[in-house]
Amino acid sequence: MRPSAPPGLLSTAWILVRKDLLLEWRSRARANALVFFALASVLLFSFALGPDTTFLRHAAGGTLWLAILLASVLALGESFRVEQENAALDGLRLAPADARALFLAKALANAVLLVLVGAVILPVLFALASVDAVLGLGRLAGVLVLGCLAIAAPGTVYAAIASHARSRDVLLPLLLFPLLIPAVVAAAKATSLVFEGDPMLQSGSWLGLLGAFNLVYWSLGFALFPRVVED
Amino acid sequence: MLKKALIALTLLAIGLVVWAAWLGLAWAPPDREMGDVQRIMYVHVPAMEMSLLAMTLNFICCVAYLFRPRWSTDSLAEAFAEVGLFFGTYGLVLGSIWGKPTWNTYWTWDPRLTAMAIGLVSYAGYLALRRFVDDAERRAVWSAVVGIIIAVDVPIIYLSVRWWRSLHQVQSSPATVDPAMVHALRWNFVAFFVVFIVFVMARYAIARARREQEMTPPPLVLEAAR
Amino acid sequence: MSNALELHDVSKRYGRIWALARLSLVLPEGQSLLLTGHNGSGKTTLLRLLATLFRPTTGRILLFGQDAVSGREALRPRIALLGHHTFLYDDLTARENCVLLARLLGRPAAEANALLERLGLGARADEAVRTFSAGMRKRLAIVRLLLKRPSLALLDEPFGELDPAGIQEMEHLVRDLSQAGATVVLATHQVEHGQSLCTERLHLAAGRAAQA
Amino acid sequence: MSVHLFLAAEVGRIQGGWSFVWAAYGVTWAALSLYALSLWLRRPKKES
Repeated sequence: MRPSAPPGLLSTAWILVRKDLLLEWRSRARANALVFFALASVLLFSFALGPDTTFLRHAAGGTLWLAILLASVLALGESFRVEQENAALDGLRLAPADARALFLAKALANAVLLVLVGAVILPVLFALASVDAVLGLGRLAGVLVLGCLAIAAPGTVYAAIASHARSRDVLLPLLLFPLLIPAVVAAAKATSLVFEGDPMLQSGSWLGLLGAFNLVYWSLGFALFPRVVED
Repeated sequence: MLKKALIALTLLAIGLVVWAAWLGLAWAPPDREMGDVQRIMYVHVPAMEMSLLAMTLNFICCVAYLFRPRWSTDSLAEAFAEVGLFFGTYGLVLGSIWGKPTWNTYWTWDPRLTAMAIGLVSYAGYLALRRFVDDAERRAVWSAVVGIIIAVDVPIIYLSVRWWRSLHQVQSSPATVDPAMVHALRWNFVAFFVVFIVFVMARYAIARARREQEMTPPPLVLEAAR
Repeated sequence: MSNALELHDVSKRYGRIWALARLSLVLPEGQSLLLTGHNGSGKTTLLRLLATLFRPTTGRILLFGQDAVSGREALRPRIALLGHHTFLYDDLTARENCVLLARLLGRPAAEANALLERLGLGARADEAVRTFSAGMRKRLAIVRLLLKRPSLALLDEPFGELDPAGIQEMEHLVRDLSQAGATVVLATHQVEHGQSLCTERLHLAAGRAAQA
Repeated sequence: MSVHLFLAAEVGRIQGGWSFVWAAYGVTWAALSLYALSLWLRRPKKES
């Protein structure tokens, strides 16, 4: 009576990623709002940090990643609010879908959204801070993707926890920001080097730190996320 | 019985702290370069070490809870987190007080101090999470998860801050330490360790009492059992 | 022929409240249990425990001979819960919700489409669930339940939000499930509908077994 | 021990050291007693 063969971990994750991306597409009004929020943050930082373009050029890396960080808090919170409607997350657990696949799918979908936000901000930043990708767009794209992945992994675990706690809008950033400092420092430094050239070849160490951060928190999230959703 | 042990330890702690303070303030010699200002070390260093010790023990309790859930482990994790936050916070204040005369500024982005400061904000988040989750069992599991995530992050923060800082000033290390100073420092370490134990025991009792009060089964159920 | 479900001295506590207190129960496979009791008597908690949504505070639950906590990964494909929550994504269409579940179960999408037609949702299958009425959402939840072909069907107040025609269909559905050999646990405070459908009965009061 | 004192030259000694030292020890003792007080106030009332 049971001819079906349920999909394995990775194919389940792939099914769920497509579901999450479809959900983001369907609610793209929210994604658009997120992008404009990030743009507003970039403008805010540029005005706050003063009109001196040489300083702005130096601070461009930091500006980009602060904007993405602020946007990530909204994106992560939103990604689990959707799951709480009609207890959809419980529905997935009972489908059954392996909680680790749930983590991979949700973290990847959030990372994709953040990369899109970053991609939209960058041209504006090029104009505002009069910077250019000296080390090439490829390196810049690499830093953007690695940085967004580094935010999405622990962010997804924290968003799942915060979504069930009281005053979640305070709790998520309070937990996430201190944790992400190494990732944001590394991403901002690597981005600045792309903008201003890397005479002393430091970007290798920053990208290494960013990669190590990703490795640690994707594996830690993969191992701990089931404990968060499975009661 | 526990109450008597706590009182005895408290008295011991007070005696040791006073004795160690005397060692640090009067008995130990002043530092050749920094002079008497260096005496702040005798309270700053133990505070930092107690904070690091507390964070490590919190991490161990969090991991232990995930393998074998027990209320004692959960309450112990909570106690270590708060005591660690306490020692780290005033330890940082001492660090910046010490920084003023030696580096002429209250804050120098010294990798150890900065990593500790970020770690403390993380543990403040950990304690906030424990207050914002009502269900005791969920709170225990989730704070264990968060405790592990934070503890893994502290060394990474230290590394990234040191690289980030190395782009500016060279890191300053304290002058060679006189054996008498080491003696005074060791006694201060012992004194603050006893204080640490007293605080953890007291805070653990508070956490256990809250758990008991939160979870005592109504008598209705117990009658049915007989 | 192991029992479909066995409860050994099961209790579930939320903070200070015992939602379920020392409940023991055995239900052979293929039987159907009518679960009655006022609101807050523990009906929903019991169903969610049987659905392996969370673990009991004390005691053990055996489903088809397996422990409900340690064996939940293996048990979940065989269990379906029709609860207060519909498990649906409002932003997705009815078809997308059902096809998603079909894929997670390794079933062909056609099966989901066929069930949508059968439950009279074919016409609006490509509209977002957000636009659906409560009754239609219940039908969609029934499609999800049938898609799993459950061995254990847990129905929490299935007659709620349904018009008389819908209630008849629901009774028809429960009979179909029983005939297909599934074990059914039906929780309701509308006893008159459930009576004729179920072979056994359990009345709950304040989380404990009691006389009706 | 005494040889060390002989070598201690005034050069390089930071002036006004003691004000910072007392500040630091003051902060330490204040913090310890305040936290001890808060633990006492939050202690479990009835000894179970």
